[in-house]
Amino acid sequence: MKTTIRIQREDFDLNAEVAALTKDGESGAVASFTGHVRKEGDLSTLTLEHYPHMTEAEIARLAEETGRRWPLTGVTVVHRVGSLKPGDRIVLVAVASQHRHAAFQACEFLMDFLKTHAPFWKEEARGREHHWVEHRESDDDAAQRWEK
Amino acid sequence: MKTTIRIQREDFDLNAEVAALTKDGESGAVASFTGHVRKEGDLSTLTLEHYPHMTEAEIARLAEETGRRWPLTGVTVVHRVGSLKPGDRIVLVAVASQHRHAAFQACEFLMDFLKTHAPFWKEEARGREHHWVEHRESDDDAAQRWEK
Amino acid sequence: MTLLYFAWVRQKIGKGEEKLAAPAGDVAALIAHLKSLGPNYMDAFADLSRIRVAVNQRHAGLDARLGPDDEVAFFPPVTGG
Amino acid sequence: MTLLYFAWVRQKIGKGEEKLAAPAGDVAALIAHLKSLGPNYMDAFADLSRIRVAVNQRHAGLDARLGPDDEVAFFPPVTGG
Repeated sequence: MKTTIRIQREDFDLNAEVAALTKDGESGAVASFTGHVRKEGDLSTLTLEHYPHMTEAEIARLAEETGRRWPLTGVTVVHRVGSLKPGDRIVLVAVASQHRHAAFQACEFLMDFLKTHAPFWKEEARGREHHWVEHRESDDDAAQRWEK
Repeated sequence: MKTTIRIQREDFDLNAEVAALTKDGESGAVASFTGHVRKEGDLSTLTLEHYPHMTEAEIARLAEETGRRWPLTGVTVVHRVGSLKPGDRIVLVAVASQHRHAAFQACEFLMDFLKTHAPFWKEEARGREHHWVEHRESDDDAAQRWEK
Repeated sequence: MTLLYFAWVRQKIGKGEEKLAAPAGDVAALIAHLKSLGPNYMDAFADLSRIRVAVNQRHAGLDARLGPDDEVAFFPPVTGG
Repeated sequence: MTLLYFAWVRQKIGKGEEKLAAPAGDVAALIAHLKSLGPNYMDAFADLSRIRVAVNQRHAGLDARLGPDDEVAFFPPVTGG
């Protein structure tokens, strides 16, 4: 399984990321998820902090676990850090497989665990106010349903 | 719900399709599926035939049903027809929502029903042999599990 | 009535479209009528488990009633996506 | 021992990283020690239900044993993705 993990300030190119996953020609199915900064009220900036090295290591562990659960040919995770604006893309999780159902399941699994395990923190700027986004319990529930 | 359905010979631009789905700023989550022509043995060309007008109408009906089942902000389906080569992209289904789980479920639902209901037919060319791809029962099973 | 054929149904029948003044009835009756028109139709409709039908661009069953202005399409189970 | 702080834990403590010769023990003992160092630590660790821990870049619990060369990080529940 080809695994690509990148933490970066720049945006990413979906065409290039999906092409890299399928260039071996083995994979007929790619399921992807992109997370975007919503435009809401006075939200002006979303700043992403992370724990360098641990972030990559944790995502690699999650990708490995994902590859143990489903027959995959490739996994790509690109997560942005730094200052983002409403409308910007935050994260890409893309999973390639020969089987569509495996690709979907694996992509959702990896996204759920990235939300609960990868050390990123979001700070919102609204007008002059800055505040750290609170972790959502619904994200814990989403991850826990895979443990059944 | 913004719905975009296109049947075309040309390839598509994932960045542009996802950007169109999220430009309203309402949607934090986009789940996408791309299907690709696999490289296998002597497969040289995959030709896609469809039933003009019914294809668009049927996909529109499926998209509408998908929007009834999950809270979505947008759905995009782009399906290529004509002559494709191994490695080429065949189809994009992208679904935008405020909720990640809804986006994933809706994307997989729409893909499962597109596979069983949208009037496309694939013909493979292998060396001098041409043959029509057989419908797979596993695709019927995939669609049926949503009826539980 | 407009008849459309796709994929190998089209190839077996030898054309993609035709106009026909078919006897009134349902899809099954139309197929029986078509099979009387020649061996190419006999061949295309030999195994109805492999045939799918749309009437006026919606999936339909063998028992769907047909009128003179309907568009009826015959094709194999779909294989897109 | 290397200590790292992220997000509001970092802001409350007033720095992102420090070296410390902490007494032997587990994470809970380290936190108790840190809280004795000043009101900024008291504030950061006031509610342990809001604190997560990593030891050597892996998620860990309050009972994880620590050695002198370990890297220990404290941060709020994560909010990436």
